[in-house]
Amino acid sequence: MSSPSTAGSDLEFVVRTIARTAVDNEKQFGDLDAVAGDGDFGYSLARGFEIVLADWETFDRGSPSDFLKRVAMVISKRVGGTSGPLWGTAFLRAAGAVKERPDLAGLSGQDAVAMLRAAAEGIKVRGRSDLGDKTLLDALIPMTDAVEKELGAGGGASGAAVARVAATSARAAAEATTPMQAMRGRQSYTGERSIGSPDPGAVAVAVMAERIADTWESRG
Amino acid sequence: MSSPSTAGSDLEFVVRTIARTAVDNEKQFGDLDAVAGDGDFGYSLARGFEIVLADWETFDRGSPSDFLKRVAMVISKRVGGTSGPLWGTAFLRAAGAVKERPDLAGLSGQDAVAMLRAAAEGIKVRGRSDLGDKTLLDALIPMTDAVEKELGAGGGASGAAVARVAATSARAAAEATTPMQAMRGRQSYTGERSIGSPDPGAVAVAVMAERIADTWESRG
Amino acid sequence: MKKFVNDPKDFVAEMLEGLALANPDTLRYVPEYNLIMRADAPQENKVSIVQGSGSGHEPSHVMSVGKGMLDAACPGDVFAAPPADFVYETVKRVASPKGVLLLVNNYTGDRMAFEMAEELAQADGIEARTLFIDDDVSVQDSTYTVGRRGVAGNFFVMKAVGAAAERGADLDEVHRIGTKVNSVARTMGMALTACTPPAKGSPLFELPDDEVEMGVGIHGEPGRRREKLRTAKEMVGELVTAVTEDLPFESGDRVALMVNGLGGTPIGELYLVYGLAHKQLAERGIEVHRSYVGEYCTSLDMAGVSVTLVRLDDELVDLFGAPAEIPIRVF
Amino acid sequence: MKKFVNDPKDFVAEMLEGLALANPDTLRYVPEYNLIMRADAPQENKVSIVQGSGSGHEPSHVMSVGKGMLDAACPGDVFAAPPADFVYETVKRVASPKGVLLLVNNYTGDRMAFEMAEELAQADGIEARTLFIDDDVSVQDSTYTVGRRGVAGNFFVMKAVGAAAERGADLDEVHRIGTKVNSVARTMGMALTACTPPAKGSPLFELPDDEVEMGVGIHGEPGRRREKLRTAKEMVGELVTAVTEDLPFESGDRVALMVNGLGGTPIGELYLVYGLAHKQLAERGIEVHRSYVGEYCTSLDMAGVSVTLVRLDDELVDLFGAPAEIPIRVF
Ligand SMILES: Nc1ncnc2c1ncn2[C@@H]1O[C@H](COP(=O)(O)OP(=O)(O)O)[C@@H](O)[C@H]1O
Ligand SMILES: Nc1ncnc2c1ncn2[C@@H]1O[C@H](COP(=O)(O)OP(=O)(O)O)[C@@H](O)[C@H]1O
Ligand SMILES: [Mg+2]
Ligand SMILES: [Mg+2]
Ligand SMILES: [Mg+2]
Ligand SMILES: [Mg+2]
Repeated sequence: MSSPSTAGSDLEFVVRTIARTAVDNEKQFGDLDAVAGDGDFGYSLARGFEIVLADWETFDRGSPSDFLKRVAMVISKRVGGTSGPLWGTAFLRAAGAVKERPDLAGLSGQDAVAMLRAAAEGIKVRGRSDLGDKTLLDALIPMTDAVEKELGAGGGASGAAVARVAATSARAAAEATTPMQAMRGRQSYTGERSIGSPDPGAVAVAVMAERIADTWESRG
Repeated sequence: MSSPSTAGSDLEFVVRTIARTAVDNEKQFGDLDAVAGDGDFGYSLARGFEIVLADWETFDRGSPSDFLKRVAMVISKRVGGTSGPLWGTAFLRAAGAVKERPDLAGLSGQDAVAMLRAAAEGIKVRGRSDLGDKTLLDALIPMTDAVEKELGAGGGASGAAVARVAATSARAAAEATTPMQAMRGRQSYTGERSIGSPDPGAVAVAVMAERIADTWESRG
Repeated sequence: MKKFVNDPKDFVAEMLEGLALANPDTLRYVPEYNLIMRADAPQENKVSIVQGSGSGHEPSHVMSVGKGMLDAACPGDVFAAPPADFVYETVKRVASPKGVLLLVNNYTGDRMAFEMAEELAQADGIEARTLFIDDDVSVQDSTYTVGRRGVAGNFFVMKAVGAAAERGADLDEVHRIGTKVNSVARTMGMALTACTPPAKGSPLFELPDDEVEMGVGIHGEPGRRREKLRTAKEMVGELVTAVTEDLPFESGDRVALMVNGLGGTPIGELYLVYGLAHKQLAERGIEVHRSYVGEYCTSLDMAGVSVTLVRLDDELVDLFGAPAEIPIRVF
Repeated sequence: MKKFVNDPKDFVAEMLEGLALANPDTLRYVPEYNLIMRADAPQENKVSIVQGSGSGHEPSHVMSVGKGMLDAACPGDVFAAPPADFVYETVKRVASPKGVLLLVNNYTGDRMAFEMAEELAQADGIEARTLFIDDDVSVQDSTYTVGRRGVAGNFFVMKAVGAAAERGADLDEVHRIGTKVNSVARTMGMALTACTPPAKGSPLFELPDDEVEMGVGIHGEPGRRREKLRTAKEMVGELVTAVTEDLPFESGDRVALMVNGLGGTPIGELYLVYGLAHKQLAERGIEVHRSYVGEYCTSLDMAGVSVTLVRLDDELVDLFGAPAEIPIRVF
């Protein structure tokens, strides 16, 4: 995968890092899904986000909303499984949350929280799911809460510090899905057997957040 | 398998021992056939000879020929694979070799040789095969030669001694099939890969001859 | 992994290409959207029938496209629902003035993709309606809130709605028939071995040499429980009991009985299983009126079977007996 | 061993019982002689066609009994020719005034059983004639003196003689057609895994995880050689090359192409293989006129495929296209 070298906004950095993480962790994410699911989670995500990376330079960057919509469209159109509709919806709703913002580089911490909240709401509606069902929501929502709290603490938290808080909280939340019983998605068919391993979607959120935090300082 | 307890002639003892050996060695014979064949040799023989044992008491014993014909018929009718026609033919030809003899108990060593020779000829014709093709003929014929020689040596060799000679020669001959390449039967399709393991049919002849020798003194 | 495969990413595309090459007169393959359709679809005076789902269940659904069955199938990757956009493109291509019926096995990913596609198609003025199939009795409704899975029973839905559509029934009528078939179809499956998805390259789960997965899903999802391997008679008895007691099927019922191989079980064993199931049903006073033995809805190379019962009435007997022409044939 | 089986000794009988229960109107099962026959055989004005062989190759031959194909099949135990007596009893039951054609794959046991049965039947005044099938190119005539093996090509012989007999051809004519099909049919197979006979309970041979048996026999007999597992394209290329260069098939030839699964390979992979073979033939200028993808002659649960080519002329195109009705169907 050719890695786009243009320096860009924090938004582009975050999206590109999510995409790269999905592509690089295809096997790990797939193996997690094979424990109680059907093993295709890594494959599905990787196939979609590798197109995001391949088409990266061509995306409309007229506004944050247009940019996120393009990402959402690639994912909705090209990713199957449960993840295609869910992640596509998440990006689409995130786009909606910042549709008033004119400039890719002009997003605030509050905008980030708004995008994450919107994404989570979209996933809930599309997946008929909620916190506690053992899905990626169980990482996404606690992470968003932690980010909001960190920003609200005042003192102008640095981007790096916020990213680190996101990573730490997402990881803890993903690990906390281990004792849960899946109530949605293919894992839920296994009933009690889904207990004892973390939710693949939640782990993916944590791994992505960690990579964002780890590479924040070196972003383009 | 209920073992018929009636005391009988040497002929009945030999046939019954062959049958019991076939039934008792189903697995061993099958495993030998699995090396370069298709693994069913033990199964085929056992299915036929277990009917021989089951129907044992009902067989016509009017003459050695009638008795052997009944055995031949059970085998031809009920045994498939290559072994059914070959072993059925062998018993049928053996019957023909003693058709002048009136009495089951009245057979001589020479009669035994004649029966074995006739059996081998029948197999050759039916199987379009000969000595050296790596088949049961490679045990049967050398064994018959050795028995004939022992009888010809004069001095009225005892039945036990003849049986032992048969066993020893059959075993040596069966082992000598190991370096041969099969030219007939399913093994022959493997070409050079049939080299290095003994022919299952030849081993079966040896195991049967050994059991006859081992139990000769305790026969009914 | 021991499979006939080149690059695993091309597995589905190469399978579809082979299917198209083998059926040049009757099928059309549209590589951009992974879709297989009848060469003569859509037809003005016939409701079009579409089914999609993950790949790996062949002959469901791509090999069930043809006169009297599906007008199109849009498979996703192995065990992954197709992208909504692929479903939408499929619907557009077979859109008939009489409407389009979308058959969907009840899995989250498939539901979402088809619901999104249905909305998009309706926005274009295409009369599209979705029907969910959920015949698998192994997972209990009450315990898990996503509902039951759709498995081999989908064959009977396809066959009945395909036959009705061919005779000119309208969308309401075709939908009614499909709903009815689903309501009287029940299935349970079991695995002797796990399947190996090409992209994963190793078995999806570990099953010890002396254990079976009773109630397995067609994506290798765990079932009711692990059990010891037993005689065919005992294992088939468990499947038959689970299926009959669910609807329930009762003495005097006439049924279609399907013994479906999951991919790695040879047809000889399937007929053995069929004989056992047939006799066990007869003992319950249930009369097998139509029989189906073979592979209908598989799980890649998994060794195992599922047993499906459909309660028949005169309408269904007539529809199931209608002619159909699809790629799966021996001559 | 993971199989659907009760007592392995009953495996064949229980399979046949299931087959008969699933086809009550068209088939008759005679347990004493392991035989499956058309319910309406023999017919006065039709040559009867019989094929027998070991079991474990289903749908060959018991599931190929029906209008336009076989009048009867007499299977032996798994991988063992039937007893001569069973063949004889079968011939007697379907003896028609127009004669009986016996189809036999070229194996020692089968040859002997059928030759004995032919003699016995002729002694009864039944006009019986035997035809040996030997389409497998993997074993070279020159090296081994028992001749080539009969494998999946037997399907085409059955189909052509079945169609000709149905049209009223006499025994000479039916025999001529069968001989001709055999003379233009060539097959080679390969195994990814070994098969497990129920009575043996363990795999017939050991095949390491990264090796395949190229040229395998349908009883698990070793083939040309062990090779490393490669891409589907390369392995199919080797099969296609071996088969085409044997007859040889040449540029301009019209052929029927069969991709036959050996029992454990799912239909999705078979279509992938079909696509590769079809394209490789096209590169050689060989035109595929009829295609066959599925299971026709298996080896229990062995994962693997065979590729069969038959050179067509107008007579064969016509016969292969004739209708037939046998138990293997999906509806
Ligand atoms: N209904 C749902 N709502 C939210 N998230 C879900 C839902 N179903 C599944 N997921 C998430 O998707 C992940 C599995 O994705 P994937 O493997 O693509 O789906 P599939 O079950 O179709 O194979 C789960 O780990 C979970 O985080
Ligand atoms: N043509 C033949 N002539 C003589 N003996 C033969 C011939 N073919 C096979 N045999 C013998 O039969 C044995 C194999 O018997 P069996 O397993 O029943 O046959 P199949 O090859 O049909 O499975 C061989 O070990 C060999 O001793
Ligand atoms: Mg999954
Ligand atoms: Mg054998
Ligand atoms: Mg999936
Ligand atoms: Mg055999």
